Amino acid sequence: MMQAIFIYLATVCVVCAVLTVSLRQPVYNVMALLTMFFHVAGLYVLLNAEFLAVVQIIVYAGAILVLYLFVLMLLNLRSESRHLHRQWPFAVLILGSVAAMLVGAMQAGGFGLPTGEAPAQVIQAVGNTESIGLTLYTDYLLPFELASLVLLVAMIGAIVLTKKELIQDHGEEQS
Amino acid sequence: MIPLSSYVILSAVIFFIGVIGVVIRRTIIVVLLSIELMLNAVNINFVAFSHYLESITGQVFVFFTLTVAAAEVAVGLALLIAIYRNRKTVNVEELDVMKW
Amino acid sequence: MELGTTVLLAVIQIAVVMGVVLLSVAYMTYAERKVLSFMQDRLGPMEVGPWGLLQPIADGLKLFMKEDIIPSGANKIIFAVAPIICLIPALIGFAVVPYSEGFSLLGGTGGTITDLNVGLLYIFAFASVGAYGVILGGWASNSKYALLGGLRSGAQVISYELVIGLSIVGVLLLSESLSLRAITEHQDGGFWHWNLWVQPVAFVTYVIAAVAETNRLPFDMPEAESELVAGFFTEYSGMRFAFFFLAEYANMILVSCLASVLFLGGYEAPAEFLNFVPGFVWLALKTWALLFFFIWIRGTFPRVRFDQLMKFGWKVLIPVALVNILVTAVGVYIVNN
Amino acid sequence: MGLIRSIFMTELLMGMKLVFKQMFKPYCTLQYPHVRHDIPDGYRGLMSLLRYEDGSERCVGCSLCEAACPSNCIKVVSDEVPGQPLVRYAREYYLDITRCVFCGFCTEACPVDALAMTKVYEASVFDRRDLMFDKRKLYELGEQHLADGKAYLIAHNMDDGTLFPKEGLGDNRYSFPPVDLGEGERPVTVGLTREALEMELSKQ
Repeated sequence: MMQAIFIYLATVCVVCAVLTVSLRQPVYNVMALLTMFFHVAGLYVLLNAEFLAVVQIIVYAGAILVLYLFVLMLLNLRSESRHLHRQWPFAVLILGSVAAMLVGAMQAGGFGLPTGEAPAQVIQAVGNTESIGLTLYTDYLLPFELASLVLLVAMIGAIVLTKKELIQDHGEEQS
Repeated sequence: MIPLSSYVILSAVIFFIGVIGVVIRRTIIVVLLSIELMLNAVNINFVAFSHYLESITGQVFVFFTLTVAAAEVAVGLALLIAIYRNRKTVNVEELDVMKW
Repeated sequence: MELGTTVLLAVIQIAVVMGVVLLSVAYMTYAERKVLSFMQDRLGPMEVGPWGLLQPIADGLKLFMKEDIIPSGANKIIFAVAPIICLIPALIGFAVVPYSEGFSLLGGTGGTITDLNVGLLYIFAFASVGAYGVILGGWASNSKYALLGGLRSGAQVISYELVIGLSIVGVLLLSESLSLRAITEHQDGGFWHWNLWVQPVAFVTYVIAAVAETNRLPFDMPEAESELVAGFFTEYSGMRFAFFFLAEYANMILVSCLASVLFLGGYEAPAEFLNFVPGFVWLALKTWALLFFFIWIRGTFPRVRFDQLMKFGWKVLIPVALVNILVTAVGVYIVNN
Repeated sequence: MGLIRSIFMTELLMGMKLVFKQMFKPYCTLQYPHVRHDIPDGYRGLMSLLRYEDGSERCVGCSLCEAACPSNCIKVVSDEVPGQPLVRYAREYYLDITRCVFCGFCTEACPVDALAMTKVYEASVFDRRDLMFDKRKLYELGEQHLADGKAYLIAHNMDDGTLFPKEGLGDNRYSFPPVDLGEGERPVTVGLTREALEMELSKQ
């Protein structure tokens, strides 16, 4: 049962990933990625991470991809006659090396690592949300605050980059 | 029971597809989408290891990945709009001012 | 419990809940027309059935038998899919709304279709997906009005989802759970134990944001009739139009259900001596009271301008919700220690 | 004070209170096909042609209605009554309802009170050509709504109730409602400016 579900989710994920990079119409790319995000959320549920599954949908599907769609419609991008980069043969070389690196890393790694103190039973007893919260706000408090700083900087950056008047004012001062 | 290796292989495959997308596509927006793919592959790995190594840390790290993804998308799309405004194109090939 | 029994139980509950929800959606359209009419000294639909009671059925039949027009230049696939993307998230949220105290049924427990421990987030996750249907429908129609409506809706839904998310944090701090059943049980014990009295600011911000989130007057920017024809579903007709319509009303019922669970005690009776009335009656009463409130607002206020809408969301509601979180957190900390 | 008011949304609540009160006021809708308005006598509905009591046509084919019609929707074809060279009648009479503005000038213009407006306001048909009324149709309307036509003429002061005499034809043919010119000489007011008129009046 679990295996059948995993195989379904994994297949859809891979197919949608391929569609995301191969389809020509940008809106279709976004839709394929959206489908993939849902199935990744399904994988998280399989791995007993319901909270992350829901957050995945809220953040990725509900915020990030909507922004992509928004920009697509703002710029009114349509599919083009040629959608591959001019240098794609050169790219294949790089990709070959990346693939080799991945295979090598997986060969060398092995999976027999020591286990921690939070098996599935413990997490389920406390509740997924609560255990994440406890770890996040005690052990990882500083990274958490830094992450908020990253978001703040990104927000300011986005506003500065897109605000027309700011760019124009700057240009006038220099000229 | 699904072995950990299947998750890792799945994540590797998705990551690789993401890399392909970044390298071969012309439109910036699809390149950004491919970066999202790669980040998701990383997330799958985090959660899978968190489950099998019985440690919640992996799931906490997914949060930081999410944060980075959100920041990336905000700045990336802002750049995209700024580029489109100035150059009237979003093709990677045509943005060659910095090329030697 | 065996797998077969689990599935059977789930199917029965889904059938019943969906039936009730769809019937409520149908009669919500009727109630809206009637109540608005009474507010305007009119009578509303009177012709089909006694006092027009069969009007929703007639409307539905008419819409489903109409020609399905796909405009030329539209993106056929996305045009066809968008209404369904809009409808499904609106209906799927009802899976976690607890409609009654747990009762035994076929060897399992009923009362909710499924009681997720992240139930609240689950509803928000799917509510955020509903925006796709609107944006894609607007884009795929290949029409200026539809595109503008879709873009406005995208901006509006994203902004106000944030407000909804922030305004419920106070309730979560009080009940220490994301499960809707746990939140309801936390308000056990009658009228004065409802979250409404502890979190009045959160309730007000939630209701305002919910009105905006469901694209209702006075925040119905995406489909402002007088400026954008019908907004994102300008080009839609027949069955697909009906899907959008269903989705809008199902969303309204969902946010009202959620408000009654979060702030008005869900299926709990307002007083001890009223406990003999079954729980789903209380939930339905509270939900319909909120739905009446929605109609009331629609009958009273004129539409706001789009920039006023965004300004109100970002500069008033979000700061108020944040302050509410801060105050609640401090209060909870003081009480707990 | 204003801040407190906007925090508690007093104005909004006042508006909502008003709307809520309005809910319990009686409705003012008329369930139209089942219940109809009581239409006043002066109502200008579809136009009709009237007959004398003995059934002969009132219309003498003078075309004054055609001349008075602001939207040119009336067409009269006048002819002599065969064998009676002094009497004329309308051989054809057309009224284009699609262009009619229901002003009633034609009834005012008619010297023999042959035209009257009925209280019929449901003019919809399935075929547009049915809205081109001919003489037969107009007389039919007049017969069906004779009482309405009479009431219309009385309401518009074109008849003092003596229009449809019991005996004899044409007694009222060229008679108008009597005009009382009053006693003594009247100042000449036609063609004077306003100031001149006031001067004239102040002299008296």
